[in-house]
Amino acid sequence: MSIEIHGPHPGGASQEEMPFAIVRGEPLSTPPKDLYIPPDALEVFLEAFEGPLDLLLYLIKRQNLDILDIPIAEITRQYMSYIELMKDLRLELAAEYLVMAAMLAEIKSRMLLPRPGATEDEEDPRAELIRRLQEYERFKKAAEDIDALPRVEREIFPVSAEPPPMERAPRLPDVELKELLLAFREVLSRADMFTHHHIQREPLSVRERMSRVLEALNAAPFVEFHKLFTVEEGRRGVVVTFLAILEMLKGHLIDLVQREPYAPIYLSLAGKAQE
Amino acid sequence: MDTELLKKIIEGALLAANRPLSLEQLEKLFEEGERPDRGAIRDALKQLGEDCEGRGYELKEVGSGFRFQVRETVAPWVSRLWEEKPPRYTRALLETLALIAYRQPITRAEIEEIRGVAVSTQIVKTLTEREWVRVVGHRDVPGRPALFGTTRQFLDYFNLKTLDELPTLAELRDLDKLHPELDLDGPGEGVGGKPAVEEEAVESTAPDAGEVAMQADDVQPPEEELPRNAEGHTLQ
Amino acid sequence: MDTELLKKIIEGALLAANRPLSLEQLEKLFEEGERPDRGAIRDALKQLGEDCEGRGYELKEVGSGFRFQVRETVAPWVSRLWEEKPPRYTRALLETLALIAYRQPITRAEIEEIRGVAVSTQIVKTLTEREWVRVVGHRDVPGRPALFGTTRQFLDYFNLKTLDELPTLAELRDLDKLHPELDLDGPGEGVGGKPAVEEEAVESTAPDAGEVAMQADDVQPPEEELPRNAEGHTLQ
Repeated sequence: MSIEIHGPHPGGASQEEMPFAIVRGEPLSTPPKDLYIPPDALEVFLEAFEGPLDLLLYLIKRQNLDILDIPIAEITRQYMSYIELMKDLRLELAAEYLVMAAMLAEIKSRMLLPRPGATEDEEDPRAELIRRLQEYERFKKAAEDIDALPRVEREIFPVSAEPPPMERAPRLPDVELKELLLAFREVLSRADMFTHHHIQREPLSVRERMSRVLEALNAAPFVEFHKLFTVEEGRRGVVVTFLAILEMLKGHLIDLVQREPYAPIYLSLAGKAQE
Repeated sequence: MDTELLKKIIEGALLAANRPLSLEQLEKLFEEGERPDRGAIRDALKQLGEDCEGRGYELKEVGSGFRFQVRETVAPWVSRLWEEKPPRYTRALLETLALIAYRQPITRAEIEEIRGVAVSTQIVKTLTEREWVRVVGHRDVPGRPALFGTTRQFLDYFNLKTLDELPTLAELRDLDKLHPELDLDGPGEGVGGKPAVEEEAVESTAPDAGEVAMQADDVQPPEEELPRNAEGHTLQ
Repeated sequence: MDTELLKKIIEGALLAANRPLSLEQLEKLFEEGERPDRGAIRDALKQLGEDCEGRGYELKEVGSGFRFQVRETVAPWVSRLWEEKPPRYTRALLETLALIAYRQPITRAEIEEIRGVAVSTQIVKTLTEREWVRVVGHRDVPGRPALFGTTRQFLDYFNLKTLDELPTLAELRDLDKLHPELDLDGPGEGVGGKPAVEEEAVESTAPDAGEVAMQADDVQPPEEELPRNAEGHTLQ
């Protein structure tokens, strides 16, 4: 069974009624009970929205409704069917969607109550929702406008020329080691690597050695295994080099080649051996 | 200082600097004694802009000053210098940026209120790191939330001289246009697909009442909120 | 293609490229169908060079191609651009550099994954030009992404003999205890002139002590105050 799920049109130009999904060419507004929609597909669909206001705007737009005159009952019904669908598919519902559902339900219930002699200054229960929808819509439009502005890297290319030969070379920024360490700590705490990242346990000397071994392999296509070890470094140096080699094998950075048992082992950059 | 030399110095500095230069920065190229007055620098800039006509680049004034940039007519060829595609920004990021640009200074909570969803930390970080947005202060309420505003670099990046050059924001339409007599909805199928018995109580029975309301002519053309700056800002 | 357009494109490209461009590179700006022959490109370059007379810059042919260069005659003024306080690196650049130092060899994608935001080409370029970072290999996965590592110049600049002299994670956590005067929010402001760990430099030189500490501390939540590792490495 094939299923297509439609997101909002990127340009937002299309306003025609769109079914939720097309199954074997048949438009479908709610999925039959036995239909299995891959949750991934629905997630993709929902991710196309920036939140409940965006979804509501889409529901309004696709029926060519004026925001100022939302038929609350109809919109609520459609909105709730989306929520039901998400529940059926056991998607985690973002709290914002549920809050919006509650708001819609509240507006609807207020509108259903008979109003004895409607007074002039009684506020339309939809007013707050309409205000929010309008407010959101104008910034949604503003975002599109900003995206359409010519910008550096896309349409605008600032130019420069080589500075003239000068007595003193332009000063490069100075960096204190402290700054570097603070930056690293910042990144670590953000990525929460203090607690999770196993690679952090590797001694730095191994990582440094990995770079040095790669450097050697860049200089020559094949390097004999034993040439990477320096006796002068002592046992620790040998272990560090060996760990670096193992780590790089695991990470697909290098290949080991041995033509036959007991023949010399060669290292090469990964992928280079076959060339 | 003779005008030709002044022009050459400014031209050379703008090209060597690799960033926009303000009038103040251009003034500082000269020792106290020889410093031309600001009018002379402005004149030189104007002439440099005119000299560029017919060349592959133009002089442009953006947020943080003056810069030379490739003319848009030859940009399609020049862009082939880079293999990487220019970065694309998500709607969430652009909406957040738009709110900060048009509503600054604004707190994160205020952005979330309008967008109806949480603003991810990642977005704030990206905007800050690109130096488009910065904390311009703190609102004096409990928690002292940060207030965000845009930077000169934001203007530079989007080829703008001032915020006035941003596209105008659509005007909010008037809620008073809602007709109280049209605001009752027709009976729908109820919430969540279940029949809603209570809707029987409503007087309106026309299933299309919503459609009628929908077509009521409330649409107003969006009005311009900010006066658009009529002058172009390219110096030429 | 008409000569004027060709000249404009070449001029725009040479000025935008920020590096010399060879004839081959200039040719590649044009689609197969519209590509001018090499003679036409040479002629355009010659004319562009002549057009520069009397301007603040000139066209030069250097080893790797053609570039515009600001004239030496205006150097005394232009060089004042760099007399102002030197530029500063962004937090993004420092984080990228730190990750390369601690996690090398590492791909750009891996850096991005840890940092959660894209690493700009400019950062990689700046670090490479400063000769602190270089491509040490390629990971054998689709796309064969470059692996970055630090250089000897990096060690020299930061006065380190080996990377082992960088503080361990445990020591990093204690940085603020070591330097209560450090403004952790704004590197640079509180940063003094001395290397980070020096003041508390501990006598022990046991090379593996830091590694042991690192493993032990790995499981601790970052907020926890840990007793400073008594056998930290000296920085010198």
